[in-house]
Amino acid sequence: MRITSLFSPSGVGMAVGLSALLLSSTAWSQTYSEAPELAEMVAAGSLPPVEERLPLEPRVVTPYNEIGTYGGTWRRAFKGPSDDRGPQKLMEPRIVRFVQTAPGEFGIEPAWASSYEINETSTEFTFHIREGLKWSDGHPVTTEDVLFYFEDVVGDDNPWPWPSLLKQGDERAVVMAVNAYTFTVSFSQPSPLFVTRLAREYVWMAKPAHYLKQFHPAYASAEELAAAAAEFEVAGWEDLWGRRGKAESYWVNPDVPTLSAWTITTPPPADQVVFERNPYFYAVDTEGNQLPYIDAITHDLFQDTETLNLWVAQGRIDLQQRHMGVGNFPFFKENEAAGDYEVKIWSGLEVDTLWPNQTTSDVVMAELFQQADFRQAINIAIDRDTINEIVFAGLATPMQAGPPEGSAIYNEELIGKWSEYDPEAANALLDGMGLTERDGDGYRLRPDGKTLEIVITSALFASDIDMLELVSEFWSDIGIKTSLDVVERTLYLDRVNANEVMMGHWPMGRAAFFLIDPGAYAATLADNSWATAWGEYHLDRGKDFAVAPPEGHILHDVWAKLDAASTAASQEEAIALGEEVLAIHAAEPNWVGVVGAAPNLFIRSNRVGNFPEGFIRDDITRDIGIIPTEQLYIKE
Amino acid sequence: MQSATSMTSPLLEIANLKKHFGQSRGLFKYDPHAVRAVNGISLTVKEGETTALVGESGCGKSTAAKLISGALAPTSGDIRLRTRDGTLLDVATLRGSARKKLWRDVQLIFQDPFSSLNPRMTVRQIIAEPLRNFGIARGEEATMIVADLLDRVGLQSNAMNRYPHAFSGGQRQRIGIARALAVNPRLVIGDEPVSALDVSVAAQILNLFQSLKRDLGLTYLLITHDLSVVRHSADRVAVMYLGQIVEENTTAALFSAPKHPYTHALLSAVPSHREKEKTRVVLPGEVASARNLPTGCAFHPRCALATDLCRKVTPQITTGSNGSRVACHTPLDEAST
Amino acid sequence: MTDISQHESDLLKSYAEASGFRLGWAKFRKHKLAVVSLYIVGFLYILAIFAEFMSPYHHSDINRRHVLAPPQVVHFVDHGGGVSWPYVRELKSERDPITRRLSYVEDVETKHTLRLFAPSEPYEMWGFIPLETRFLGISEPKRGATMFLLGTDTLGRDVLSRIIRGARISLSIGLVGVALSFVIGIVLGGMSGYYGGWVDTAVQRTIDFLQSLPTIPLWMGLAAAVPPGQDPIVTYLMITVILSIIGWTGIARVVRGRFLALREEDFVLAARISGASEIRIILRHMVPSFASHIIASLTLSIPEMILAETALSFLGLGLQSPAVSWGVLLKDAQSLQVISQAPWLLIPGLAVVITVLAFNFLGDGLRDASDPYGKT
Amino acid sequence: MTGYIIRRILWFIPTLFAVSIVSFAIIQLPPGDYLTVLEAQMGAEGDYSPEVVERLRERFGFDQPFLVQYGKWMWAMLAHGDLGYSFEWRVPVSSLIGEYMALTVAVTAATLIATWIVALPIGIYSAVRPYSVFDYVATVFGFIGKATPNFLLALILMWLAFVYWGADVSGLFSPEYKNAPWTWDKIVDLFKHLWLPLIVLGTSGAASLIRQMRANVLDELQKPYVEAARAQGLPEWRVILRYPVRVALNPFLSTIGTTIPELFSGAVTTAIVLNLPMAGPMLLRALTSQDMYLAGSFIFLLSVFTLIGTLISDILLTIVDPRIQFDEA
Repeated sequence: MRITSLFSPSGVGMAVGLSALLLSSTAWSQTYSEAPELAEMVAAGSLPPVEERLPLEPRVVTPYNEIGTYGGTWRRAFKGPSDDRGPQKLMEPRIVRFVQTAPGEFGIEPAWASSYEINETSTEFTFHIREGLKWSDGHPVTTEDVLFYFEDVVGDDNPWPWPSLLKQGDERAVVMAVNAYTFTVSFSQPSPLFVTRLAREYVWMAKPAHYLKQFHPAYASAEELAAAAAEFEVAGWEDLWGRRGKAESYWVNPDVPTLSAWTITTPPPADQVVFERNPYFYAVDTEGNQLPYIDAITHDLFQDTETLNLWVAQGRIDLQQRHMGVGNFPFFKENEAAGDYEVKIWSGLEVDTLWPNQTTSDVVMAELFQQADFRQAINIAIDRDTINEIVFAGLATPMQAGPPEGSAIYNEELIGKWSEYDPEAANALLDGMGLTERDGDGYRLRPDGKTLEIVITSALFASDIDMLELVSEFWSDIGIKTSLDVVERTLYLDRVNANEVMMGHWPMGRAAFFLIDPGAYAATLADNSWATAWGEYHLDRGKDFAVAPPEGHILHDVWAKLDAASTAASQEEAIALGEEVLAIHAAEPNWVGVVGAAPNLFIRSNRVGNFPEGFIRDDITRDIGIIPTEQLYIKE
Repeated sequence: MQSATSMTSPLLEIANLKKHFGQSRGLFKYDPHAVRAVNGISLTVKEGETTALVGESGCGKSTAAKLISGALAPTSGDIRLRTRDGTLLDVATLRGSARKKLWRDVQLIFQDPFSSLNPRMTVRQIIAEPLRNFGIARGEEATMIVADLLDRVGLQSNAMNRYPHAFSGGQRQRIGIARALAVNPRLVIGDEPVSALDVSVAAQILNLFQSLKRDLGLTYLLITHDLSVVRHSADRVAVMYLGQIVEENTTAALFSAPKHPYTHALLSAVPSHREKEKTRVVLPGEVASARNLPTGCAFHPRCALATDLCRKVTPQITTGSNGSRVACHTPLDEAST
Repeated sequence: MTDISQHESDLLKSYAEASGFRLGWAKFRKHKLAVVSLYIVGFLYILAIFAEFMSPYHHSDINRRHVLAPPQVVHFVDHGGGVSWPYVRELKSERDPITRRLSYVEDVETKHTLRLFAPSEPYEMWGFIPLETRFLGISEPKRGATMFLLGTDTLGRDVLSRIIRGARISLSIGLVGVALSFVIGIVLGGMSGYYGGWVDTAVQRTIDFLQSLPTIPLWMGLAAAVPPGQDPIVTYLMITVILSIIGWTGIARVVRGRFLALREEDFVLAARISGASEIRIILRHMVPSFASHIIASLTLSIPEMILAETALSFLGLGLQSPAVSWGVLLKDAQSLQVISQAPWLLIPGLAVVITVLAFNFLGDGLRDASDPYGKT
Repeated sequence: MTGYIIRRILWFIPTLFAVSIVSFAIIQLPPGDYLTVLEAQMGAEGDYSPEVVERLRERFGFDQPFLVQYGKWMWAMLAHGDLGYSFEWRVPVSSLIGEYMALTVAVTAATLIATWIVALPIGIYSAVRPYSVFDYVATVFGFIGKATPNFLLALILMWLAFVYWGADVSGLFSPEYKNAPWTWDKIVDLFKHLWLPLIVLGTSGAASLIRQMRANVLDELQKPYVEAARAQGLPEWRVILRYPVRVALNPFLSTIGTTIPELFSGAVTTAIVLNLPMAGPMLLRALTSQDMYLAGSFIFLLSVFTLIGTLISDILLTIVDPRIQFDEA
C-alpha cells in the first residue's frame, strides 16, 4: 500500500510506457462513440464529429468495473463559495494527475499531456501535449497556450505571481516551447518532486490564450479592457484574473474554455450550480466511447450539515464524501434502504492531533512543553481506544501522528509510539519533573505556583468537541487542568499567526507523500503549530515573536534535511532524507496524535456505477478527484 | 345669595391672559400661535365671592383653570394674586419650584375624582401630602389635622387608612376637597368639580362648598359648563366662547337679562321651571376650532344677529353702567329676551 | 347574623385597606396558570441554585460504558412480580456490527434500588461546601449501577444532571444583561417621557438608530473582538453586558409611554399642586404606578433571553461546550442522528419550552395584576 | 402633518449615515479580513501562496485606514448605487443581494399575513369569550409555539415530514425548479415548500399577536359605545367587527415596521435549518468569511428597512392619533 511506483525510476518509465501502450491500443482505425445528445448535435451540424473533437491519441481510461452508459445527472451538494474546491476537485484540468489503480496503488499519469520525460538529473522536464487536443470551445491547445500562461499570466508585470512550484529559492524555472505540442521546464538544480507536486498543486500549466487575450493589457486596448471589466461587473481588468478572478476561472465563468470533463453552465451564486459535459473532452474508455458518461453534475447549496444528511437519507445525493461526518455513520447506514444508497468506506490518512506549542507566549508552559518527559506524559495519559470507541464508533485507529500506513513514506515506529494508555507512567513522569505540588482541586501546580492548565484552541465542532472533552478528562486524571477555546476557523488561524495559541487542535494531514507539503514536520504550517515562533524564524516572514530554536534542536536538522530533499538529485535520495526526518521525529514526541486513519464515508447511490471501493483518500492525491470521475456512470 | 361685592377687594386679577399652543406648518415653519386656546381674557375675582367661568367644552376654560392654578405657563398676560401676607404675586411669571408659593394660597379641585387620587396611597397619605410638602405638619400632628379635615368634609376618620378604591365618587371628591383645604388656601379653583357626579351627590358637594365658604371664608373660582351649578353657587359669572370672555355679570343679572346672544343661547338650553314659555334658541353650526378662529367676532358664524361688522371686526369687551361687561356689536336688550 | 355581618365588615375593611400590592396579588391569584407557573419557576430556580445537590451525577462525569444510553425506567415491580421499592436495572450495551449503533438492554436480574439523599462521590457545593450526598441516587453505588433517568449523551454523561446544571447558567446568565438594560431603559425612557422636548427627541432618535442595528452581526463582531483565553461564560457575559448597553430601547419606549401617560394624570398634577418636589413626584407618585408594569415586562424579557441564548448557541455565537447551558445541550442535540436514535437528548428542549412557558404565563399574570385598579 | 412627516424623513438622513458607519465598523470588528479567511481556506486546501494574498490585499485596499475604506464604499454607493463586490461569490453585491432579499421579504410577508390570518380571529374570539376553554387552549398553544426554539421545531418537523411522508421539505424549491425561470409550476412548488417555514416562523409570533389582539379588543369591548351599539340591536358579531376590532387593529398597523426586522432575526436559525435561500444565513456566512462588502451591505440594507419601518410606524401613528404632532409653544 505504498506509493512506490511514483518515485522509482520505473515509475517515470511506466508513465511514458503507459501512454505508448495507449497509443497502440487506440489505433487510428478505431471509431469513437459519443453521447446520444452530442450525436444529435453532430447530425444537426452544430458540432463537429467526435473524431475531430478528440485528440489524435485520446487518454484511455479503463473503467473500474465495466463499460458505462451515457446519461444521467450526478447530484451533489456544496456549502457555499468557500466550498468551491469540492466541485472543482471532481474535474481539475491537470497536465498530470494521480491515479489509484487498486487500493493504495498510486501512480501519476499524464492527463492532457500525452507523455512526459524527466532527465537523469531531474532538472529538465519535457511535456508532450496531445496532438489535436481542443479546449472546450473547440479551439486547439498548443504550446502557445503554455507560453501565454508563463509569459503573460504569471510573473512580474503580469496579473499573478509566479507559482512557487516553478521556483527554486528566488530562481525561476525556464519554460520553452520545442514545437506546437512540446515544451520543456528546466531548473538550475535538481527538482525531484516537481511532477508529483504538479499533480497536486493548483498550477494548470496552460491557459486558453485565444479567449483570455481580450482581458489582457498586452493584447487588448484600454477600451476593450474597460468594456470587459464592465461586462463582468468588476472594478478593473486585474480583477478578471487569478485565484479569485472572474473571467479566468472555470468555476465562475461559463465562457472560459477549459480542459475539464464538464464545464460550468450555471455558476454560483445560483442555489444549484450545474456542470455539463465538455463535448471536446479528451478521454475515451477502452471501447472508444468518449467520456464522460454522465451528462451533468449538480451541486445544491446547503447551509447546515443536517440538511445534507437529510438529503442523503432522501436519496438526493448520488456520490459524495465531502461533509459526510464519520459520527453520522449509524444514521447513514440505517437509512441506506430509504435513500437507495450504500455507505462506502475509503481510508483516510489524517490523524487527529493536538499541538503543544513549545514556543507559546506563556513562558512557564513553553518551558514545560519543551521537556520531552512532559510531552510523553500527556501522550500516554490518553486512552485512545476509548476515544476511538466513543467518538469514532470504533472505526478509526488509535495512533501517534505521522504518515500512516498507505503513505508513500512512513515510519512504522513513529505512528506506534507513545500511544499506549499508561496513566501511572504519565504520573510518574510528571512527578519526576518535580510537578508534585497540587492545588485545592487536585490539579498540579506549575513551577511558578499557578495551576497547571492547558488551553486547547480548536476551530472544530461536534464530534471533535467530544474528543477534546475526553482528552481533558484523561488529563485531569493526571492532574492537568484543561480548558477548551473553540473559535471560528479564521480566528483560529489569526491566533496561531499571532502566537496566541498554547495548544492547537488540527489534524495532521497530507500524509500520502509528506515531502510535498512537509510543514507539519518543520513547524512551519500554521495549522500544525507545535513551535510557532521557531517555525516563523525559519519562514523569515518578519514576525516579531520569531526566534531561533536552541542550538542542537532537532528542528535545525529537520530543516536541513527537508531543504536537501527538495533539491536531491533523485527521488530515492529525497525519500531517504524524508525517512530520516521521520526518524528524527520518532526519537521523542513533539505532538499528541490521538486517533487516525478514520474511515472516509462515501455516500454512493445504487444508481452509480464504476465507483472503486476501499481506496485511500488524501488531499494530496486530490480526494475523490483521484477517481477518473469521467468513467463514473448512472445506471438506468 | 348675593353678597356685598363692592366692599371686598380683588383677590385675583387676570389681565389679557393668553395661552397659545404651537404647531408645525410646512417644512421648517413653526407657528407658535396655531391653537389659541385662551385668547386674551381679563377677569377679577373678589375675595369671599364665588366666581364662575362658564362655557361649552373646548372653549378654553379648562386651560384657563390650569393657567390660573399655575399648572401651565401662559403665553402672555398677567395673573396677580394677593397672597395672605398682602403682597401681590405675579403668577404668570412663576416657573418651577417657585410656584410652590402660589399653591400655598391657591388649590385646585379636579373634575375626575377617580384619577385625581393616587390609587397607591391611603387617604391619610393623600391628604397629608400637602401638609408634609409645605412643612405644615408631620406625623401625629398631621394625622390629627387629616382627621379634622375629614370630619370637615363629612367623612369619618376611619377612612384614613383606606385606599381610594374603597370610596364612591362623591366620597372621593370629598377627599380631594380635604386635600385642597389642607394648606388652608385662600382661593379654591374647582375645575368642573361636580360634573362627574350624580345629580344628588353633586348637590351635596355644592352644599359642602357653600358651608366651607361660610366657615372658612374661602374664595371660589368655579369652572363649569353647567349653568344650573352656576345659578346656585356663584356670585358672578363670566361666559367664555372660543378663548375669550364674551359676557360677565352678577349671577342674577346675567340669568335674568343676558346681553350676549351666546349667553342667551346657553341659558335657553337650561331646563327651567319658572320660564316654561321661553323659547329655546338653537345654535346653528358647530363650535369653530381654536386652531382656526373665524375673523371678526368668533361667534358670528353661529349668531342669528350677525352683521357684516361682526364678520370683520372683533368686538371689544365693554363695561356697562351696572358693572356688567359684554363683547358684542349687537347686544340684546332686555326687551328682546 | 351578627357573625356574618361582622365577617362582612372585616372583609370590607380588609378590602378597603388593601394596598395596591395586595390587590394585585389577589388578582394574580385568580390567574391559575400564572400561579402554577410561579411554582414552576420557583422550582427551577431551586434546582439551579442547588444544582450540584439536585443532580444525580456530576454534569461532566463521563461513562465510557454508557454512551447514548436511553432513559432508565424506574421499576416498582420485581422481576418476580412482587411490589418493590423503586429500583432501576442495569443496562448492557451492544454495538451493531453493521451500523455501529449502540443499543442497550435491561438486565432483569440486576436491581439497584433508589433512595433520596443517596451517597455519592465527594463533591463540593458551590465550589466550597464538601458533600457526599445527593438528592436522589442509587442506595448502594457500585460498578455498573447507574441511574440515568433521562438517558446519557454521546459521552455517556447523565442528561438529567446536565439539564439541571444547564439551568444554572441558562436561568442566570442573561439576568445581568436584562437588569442592566432595564436600568438604562428606565432612566433614559423616564427622562425622555418626563422632560419631553429636545431630551425626548434625542433619546427617541437614538432609540431609532439602535433599534435598526441587527443583533446577530453585532454579536459576531463582539464575540470575535473579545480577547482569547477567557472562560467562555465570562465571554458570553461580557457580550450580554455590551449588548444590553444597546438593548435598553424596548423598555425605554415602554417607560417613556408610561411617563407620558402619567404626566397627564390628574393625581400627578394634584401632587404638584400639593407642593411635591419633582423628585418626589417621580419617585413617590409615578414610579410606583408603573413599577408593576416594569416587573411584568422584566418577567417577560427573561424567557426571551433564554431563547436568545439557545439561538445564539445554535449559531455558534453563544456558549460552547464544555460550558453547560440549555442552548449548548440543544446544539449538541441538533442532528438527525440524535432525533432518530437518541431522542432523549432533545429533553433539554422540553426544559426550555416549560421554562419559557412558565415565565410567559407568570409575566402575563403579573401584567394583569400590575393594574389592580383596571376593570378586567 | 406634512411638516412633521418631512421633518421625520429628514431625521432619516443623519440616522442612515450613523447606521452606515456602524455597519461598516461591525464588519471590521473581528480581527483579520477576508484575506485571512482566504489564507485559511487556501491553507486547508494546500494551495497557499503568500504573494497572491499580498497582491490581493493591495488590490482590495485592505491595507488602507478604516475611514478611507469606508469613504470609498460610501462614495461608490452614493455615486453609482454600487454596493461593492463580494469576494467570496465573485459577483457584485447588488446582483447577489437582490434575489435573497426578495425571497426574504416574500417569506417574511407571507409569515406576517399567515400569522395575522390565524392570530386575529383567535385573538378576537378569546376576547369575546375570555377565560373560556377555547381561550385557554389558544393561549397555551400560542405560547408553546413561542416557547419552542425555532431551530429545534424546524428540525423536528423536517424529520417528521421525511419519516411519515418521505417529503422533501427543505429549501423553498425542489431541485428541478431551483434554476428554472418563474412559471406557474414554480410558484406552486414554492407554496409546497412554504408551509413549513410558515409554521415554524408563524408559531413564534402568533402568541404575542393573539394576546395583544385579545387585550385590545377586551379594552374596546368595555367602552360605552359598544353598549350603545348593542342597545341598537345590532347582532353581536357586527357590533364587534364594526368598532372594537377596527380600533384594536390600529396598534398592529403601527407596529408593522418593527415587526419585520424582528421576524427577520427570528428567521435566521430557521432559514439555516430549513436551508431557505434567505438573507439571514447569507449574512451569517458573509460575516464568518469576512466578505465585508456583502456583510456590510446586508447590515446596512437591513438597518434601512428597519428605519423605514419605524418611519412608517410613526407616520401611521400620527395619522391614527393626531395629538402626537403637537408640541407646546
